[in-house]
Amino acid sequence: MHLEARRMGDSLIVRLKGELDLHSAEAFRAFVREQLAASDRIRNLILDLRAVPFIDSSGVGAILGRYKEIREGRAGRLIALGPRVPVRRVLAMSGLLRVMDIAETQQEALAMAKEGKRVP
Amino acid sequence: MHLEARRMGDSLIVRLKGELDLHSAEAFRAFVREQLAASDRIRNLILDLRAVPFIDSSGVGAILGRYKEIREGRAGRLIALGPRVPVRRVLAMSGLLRVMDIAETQQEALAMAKEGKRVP
Amino acid sequence: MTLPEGIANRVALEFPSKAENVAFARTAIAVFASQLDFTLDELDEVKVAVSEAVSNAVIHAYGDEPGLVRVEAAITADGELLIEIVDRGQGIEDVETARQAQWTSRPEERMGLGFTFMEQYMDRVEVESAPGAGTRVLLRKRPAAARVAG
Amino acid sequence: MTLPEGIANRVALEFPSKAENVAFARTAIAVFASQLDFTLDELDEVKVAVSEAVSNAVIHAYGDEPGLVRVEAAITADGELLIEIVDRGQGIEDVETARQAQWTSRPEERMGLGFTFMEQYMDRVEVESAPGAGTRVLLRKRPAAARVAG
Ligand SMILES: Nc1ncnc2c1ncn2[C@@H]1O[C@H](COP(=O)(O)OP(=O)(O)O)[C@@H](O)[C@H]1O
Ligand SMILES: Nc1ncnc2c1ncn2[C@@H]1O[C@H](COP(=O)(O)OP(=O)(O)O)[C@@H](O)[C@H]1O
Repeated sequence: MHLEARRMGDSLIVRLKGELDLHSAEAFRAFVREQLAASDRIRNLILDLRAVPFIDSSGVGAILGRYKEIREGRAGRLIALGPRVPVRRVLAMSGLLRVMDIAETQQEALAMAKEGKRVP
Repeated sequence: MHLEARRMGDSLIVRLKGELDLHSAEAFRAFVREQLAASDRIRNLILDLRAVPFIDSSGVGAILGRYKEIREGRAGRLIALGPRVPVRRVLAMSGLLRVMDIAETQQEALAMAKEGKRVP
Repeated sequence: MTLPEGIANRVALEFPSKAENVAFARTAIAVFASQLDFTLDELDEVKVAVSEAVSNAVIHAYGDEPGLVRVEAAITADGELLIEIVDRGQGIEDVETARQAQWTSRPEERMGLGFTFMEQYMDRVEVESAPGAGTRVLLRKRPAAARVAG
Repeated sequence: MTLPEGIANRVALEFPSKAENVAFARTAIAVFASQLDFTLDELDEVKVAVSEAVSNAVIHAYGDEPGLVRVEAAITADGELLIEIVDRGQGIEDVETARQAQWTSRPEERMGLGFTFMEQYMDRVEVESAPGAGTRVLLRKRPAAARVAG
């Protein structure tokens, strides 16, 4: 799994590339933690999933874990950017869409982050 | 392996989609034979390899077999259209490029076929 | 070698229970499954189900020392895919409870959705498990096109 | 289960010698190999080499009745990929001759380039064969990046 991060205002955008499963979830978890630790100003987390062809329940669990950190520690919001159809189906089945929004473009994701305060 | 054929003048264009190995070579062989049997007017064979991500020596052998049929039965020419880099390397290693030309576009392939008479 | 009656083809995989090997197992089985007339979406479903069952063997079956995981897949003469995931780990005390959605023995880290995903994406899921002896999960699926046609 | 000394990870595949299973074997081993730092081009080379060795077991080892093919792959602690392709078929009388470029026992259908491609694409190729007992091909390769760095 290849991971990249960028800051835009109070949002952290993490771009994932590769399959998100038990093995890569570990790297993802550590990477996001490190990025969040670097700045108190980050409130929202945008996960760019456009280059993720596969996810399973371990991957979903890793995303849920990041949601909890963002929500509890920073009262922020979690947004998924452009998940592909098979990934979207797994996210829907898992119930994660009840706490996470989906944006189709980065612009839309940033606009959603700005709105803020979605209380699930 | 998915196979499609089209006639353009005295050229038969066969489009291959998928990996060309021991297993798919059998289907390829049968398909081309049937197409050639359908018309005596066909002289040249253009193999559209743009959608072939993988080939091995069994695949090369199947192409060489088609070359022999075209060459001996119809004094025609064999042209490969747009092989990807890994496929091109295998074709080069096998020596097949001594009897087969490479075209980058279908137009180029048809022009080569028209020139005719490459004697290896 | 003769294949058992009613079996058209089969393959077996064996590997230590390491997280790195989950991708290996699901991809290998998906390529094998593509010998049947599955759509790309269905192959993706097979991948998810295998990923769940193999991940369970990696996480839950053995302690810290990795153990052996065996995956066998077969295609029946009438076009059904069978996949068996077997470990010789600690087993499951109460299979019925374990299969319930959101039930997990590790609530801190896991979501308890592994069996749920297997059931959503495969036609049938059978689990045999004995504490101390290990777990065997059998997954079955037919291409939907075949179900409609036949 | 403990892995042998010097081995970081390993997997095994077993399947009947059918042409359909060659794609399964090469893809599975390529996914396993991707645990090392191979480039996509190098993974493609591994795929070709495995495809050749497994195709040979399918075509040459057994008669009309399919036999069992076993492929074992390992990653060593110092980052080398080892792949062993084993059959219990008819074996090769004269390995040295068989390995020569364009030598084949089936000149009508085959090009005799299988061993040549394995040698071109892997760092080392070892062949052990005994008539009547079967053939064992060992392929070895390190990522080029590692060779430069180390
Ligand atoms: N192969 C296995 N060996 C031992 N226990 C298992 C195995 N597979 C599943 N389990 C048990 O069943 C529970 C539910 O499994 P599952 O639905 O996949 O959820 P999760 O893996 O998220 O916990 C696990 O938490 C575990 O206690
Ligand atoms: N696994 C095997 N069992 C028996 N004979 C084999 C095996 N592998 C290779 N051979 C012999 O070695 C020859 C050369 O092999 P190779 O270079 O792969 O060419 P090809 O497969 O095109 O014949 C084969 O023609 C065959 O006689």
